[in-house]
Amino acid sequence: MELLLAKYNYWIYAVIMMIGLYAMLAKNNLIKKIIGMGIFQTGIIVFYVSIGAKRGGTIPIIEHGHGAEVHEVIKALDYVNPLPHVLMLTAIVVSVGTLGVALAIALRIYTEYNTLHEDEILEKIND
Amino acid sequence: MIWQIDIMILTLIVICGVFAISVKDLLGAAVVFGAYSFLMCLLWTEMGAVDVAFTEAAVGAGVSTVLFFAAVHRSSRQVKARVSGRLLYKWLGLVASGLMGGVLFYASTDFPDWADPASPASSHLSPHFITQTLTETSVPNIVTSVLADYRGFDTMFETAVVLTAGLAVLIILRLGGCRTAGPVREKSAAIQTAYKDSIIRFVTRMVVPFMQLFALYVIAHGHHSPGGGFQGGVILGASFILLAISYDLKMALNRINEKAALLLANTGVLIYAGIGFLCMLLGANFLDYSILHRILPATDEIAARSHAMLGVEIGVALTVMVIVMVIYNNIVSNGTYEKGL
Amino acid sequence: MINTLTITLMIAGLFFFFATTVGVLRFPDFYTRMHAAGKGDTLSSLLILVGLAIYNLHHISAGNILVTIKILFILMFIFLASPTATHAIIDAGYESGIKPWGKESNREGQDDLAD
Amino acid sequence: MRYLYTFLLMFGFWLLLSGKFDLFHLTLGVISSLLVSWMSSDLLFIDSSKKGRLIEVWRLILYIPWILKEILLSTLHVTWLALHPAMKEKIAPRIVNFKTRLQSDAARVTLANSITLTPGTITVRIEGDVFTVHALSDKVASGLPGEMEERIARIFTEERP
Amino acid sequence: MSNFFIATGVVLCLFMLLALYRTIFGPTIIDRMMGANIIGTKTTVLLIIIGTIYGRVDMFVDIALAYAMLNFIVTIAASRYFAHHKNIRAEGYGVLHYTPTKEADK
Repeated sequence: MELLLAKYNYWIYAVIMMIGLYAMLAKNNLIKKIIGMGIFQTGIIVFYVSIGAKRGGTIPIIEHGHGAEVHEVIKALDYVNPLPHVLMLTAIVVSVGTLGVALAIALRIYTEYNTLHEDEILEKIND
Repeated sequence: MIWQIDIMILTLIVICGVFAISVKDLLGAAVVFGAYSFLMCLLWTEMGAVDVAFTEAAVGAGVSTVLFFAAVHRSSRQVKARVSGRLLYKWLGLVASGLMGGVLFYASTDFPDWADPASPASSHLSPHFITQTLTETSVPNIVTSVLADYRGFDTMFETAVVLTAGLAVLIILRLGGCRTAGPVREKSAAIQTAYKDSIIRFVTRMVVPFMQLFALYVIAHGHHSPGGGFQGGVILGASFILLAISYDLKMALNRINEKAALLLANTGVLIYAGIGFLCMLLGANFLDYSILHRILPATDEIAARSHAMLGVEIGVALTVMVIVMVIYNNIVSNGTYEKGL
Repeated sequence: MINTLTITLMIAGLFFFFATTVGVLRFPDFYTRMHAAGKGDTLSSLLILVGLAIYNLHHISAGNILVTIKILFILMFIFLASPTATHAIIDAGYESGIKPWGKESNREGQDDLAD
Repeated sequence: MRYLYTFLLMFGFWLLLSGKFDLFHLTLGVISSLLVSWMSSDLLFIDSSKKGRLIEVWRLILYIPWILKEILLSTLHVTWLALHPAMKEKIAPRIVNFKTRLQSDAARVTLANSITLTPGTITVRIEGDVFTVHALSDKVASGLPGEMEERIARIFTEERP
Repeated sequence: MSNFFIATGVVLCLFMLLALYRTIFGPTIIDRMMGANIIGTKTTVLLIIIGTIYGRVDMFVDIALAYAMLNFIVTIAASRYFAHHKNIRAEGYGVLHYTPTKEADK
C-alpha cells in the first residue's frame, strides 16, 4: 500500500504517455493522432504537477496575505511547490496553440487529398 | 493532496485515455477526450495546483474540445475499420511505447516518493519563492508572481509562441491562393428576436456579458486568487466563440473583425515587451519592474512590481483572447470566414 | 447543528446523483435517459452546493458570506445552463430523426446505431 | 440608456465577485464594467424601451420557490421510475405538441426551461408558437402546459388573448 | 467532517465511473455527450468539495464557475454540429460533406 501510494502517480504518467505514443505511431486517422498528442502532453503535465505535490501543503496562495504589513513567518513546507505549476500552466496554453496548428494542418491535408487516413494519403502522394 | 481521490481519478483517467483513442467515431473520440480533460482538471485541483486547474478548465475542457468539433465539422467523422497494411505500424507502436514505458517504469523506482516534502524539486529554488513573494512583490498568489515576475522572460516568449501559433494557423489554412472574401462588413447580423432556436440564443445573450465580466475579474484578481492573464484571456475568447456558435460567425466577426483582432494580438505582446523595455530605459535590467516606481505615481518598489505584473497580465490576456478566437474562426470555416458551426 | 444539516443535505444529494446514474444506465433510449440526466443532476447539485454553502458559514465573516453568495451564483448559472444544455442535446437528437422509444413501436433503428 | 443599465448591472456583479473594496480594485471594476457595457450591451437589453423590468425580475424571484418545489417533485418521480424494477412497464414516452400564448422571448425561455426542469417533460424545440415536448408518461403529458404557463404569463404581464 | 467530505468525493468518483460507461459505450453519440455532461456537473460539485477539504473555498469557486461556463459552451457546440449534419451515425461522410472547390487548390 505504501509503495502504491508513493509511486502510483509515476506509474500512471508512464501509462498515459504510452497510450499517447501508441496512438501517435499506430493510429491511421490524423485526428486520432492529434488526440494521442494531447494525451502525451497531459502525461508530461501529470509528471510535473506530481513532483510539485507536498504532504500537508496547501495551495500556493498565501493566506491572509495582502500588503507588506503581514509579518507572520511563512514556512515553505506549508505550501506546495509553485514552480512546476508555472511551467505547466504556460504549457497548457501553448498546447492549445499546437492543437490549433495540428488541426489546421489536418484540415489542409483534407482539402488537398479528401481523406484523413494516412494510408490513403500515402497512396495519393505516390500516384 | 488527497490520496483517496487521487487514486480514483488517476484510474478513471487511464480508462478515458484508452477509450479516447479506440472509439471508432471521431466525434465520440472528441467527447471522450473532453471528459478526459474534465478529470484532469480535478486531478490538478486535488494536488493543489489551482492555477493549472483553472487553465485546464478553460483550455482543455472548453476550447480544445470545441476546436475538435470544429475540425470534425469541416472534415469527416468516419474512422476506417481495419486496414491490412497497418499491422507493421501497430507492432511498431506497441514495441516503441512498450520500450518507453519500460524505461519510465524502471526510472520511477529512483524518484522520490509522491508528495514527499523533502524531495529535491521542493527543496532548492521554490522555498525562496514561497517565503519571499510577499516581502518582495506583495503578491499572495505565488504562481502569479513567479509567472510574471521571477520568470517573466519565459512567459513573454510563451506569449510570443501563442501568437506564432495563431499566425501559423492563418498561413496554413490560407496557403495557395486567397480564398477569403475579405473582412466581413455586413451590418445585417445585428441581434434580432424570433429565431428558430430561440432558447439557446436567449440564454447565450444573457450569459455572454457576465462571462466577459468574469474573465476581466479573473485577469484583475490574478494576484489574490487563482487566475491571471492566460485564464482570463481564454475565457474572454471563449465568450466570443459562444456568440459565434449560437448565432453565426459573422456576428462574432462584426464585433471584432480580423484586422482589429490581429492588431490587438500584437499589441498584447508589445505591451509585455514594452514594459520590459521601459525598465531598460529607466536603467534597470529587462523586465526588472522595481525600477518603475519612478514613473508610477504613489508607489514604492514593491507596489511597482505588483502593478507592472498586472500590466503584463493584461498584455498576455489580449494576445491569448485574440489567438483563441482566430484559431477557432479559421478552423471552423476552413479559412474562409464564410459559415461557422 | 450546521454539520448535521450539511451532512443531511449532501447525503440526499448523493442519493439523487445515484438515482440519476442508475437512470442513465437503465432507461431504454436517449430521450428517456435525458430525463434522468437533466433533472437529477440539477437537484443533486443544488442540494450538495447548498450544503457546502451552509457549512461555509461556520465562521461568519464578510469573506465567507461573499463566498456563499458566489456558490449560490454558480447554482443560478447551473439552473440557467443545465436545462438549456439538455434542450440543446435533445433537439440535436430530434433533428437527426430518431423516433423515441415507445411500447407500441418496436426497437428497430435503436440498436444498429452502435458504432 | 441601456449602456447605463448594463454598466450598473455589471458593476454590481463585479462587487459580488471581487470582495475587495479598496480604491485600486474599485477603479479596475469601473474600467471592466465600462469595457463590457461597450462590448456587449446590445446583448442584454434588446428592447430598452420596455418599462417595468425590475418588477419582472422581482416576480421572477418570487417564482423560484414554486419551481424548486416542482423540481423536487420531478426528481422524486424520475428517481422512483429509475429505481423501479419494472421500469419499462411504467413509462410511456411520447411527444406532445401544444400552442403557447406567450409572446416575448424571455417568457418563452422561462417556460421552456421550467418545462425541462419539471416532472418527466423536456422541451425539444420551439417552432413559431408551437412547443414540442417529450413526456415520460401519460400522466404528465396530459397536464401540459397548465399552471406553469399561467404563472409565467403573470410574471411577464402578458394579457390574455 | 473532513473525512465525510473525502468520502463524498470518492463516492462521486464512483458515480463518474458509471457515467463513464455511457460516455464510452454510447450507443449513440448523443449518449456520449450526455455522459460527458454528467461528468461535467459532478466535476463542478467535486471542485467545491475539494475546496472545502482544503479549507479555502474562496479560491475554488472561481474555477467551478469558469468550469460550468465552458462546459455549457461545449454542449452547445456539439448540438450545433448536429444542426448542420443532421446525422448521428458515424458511417458515411455526413450529409453536408465539405467538398473542396477546384479554385481553392490553385
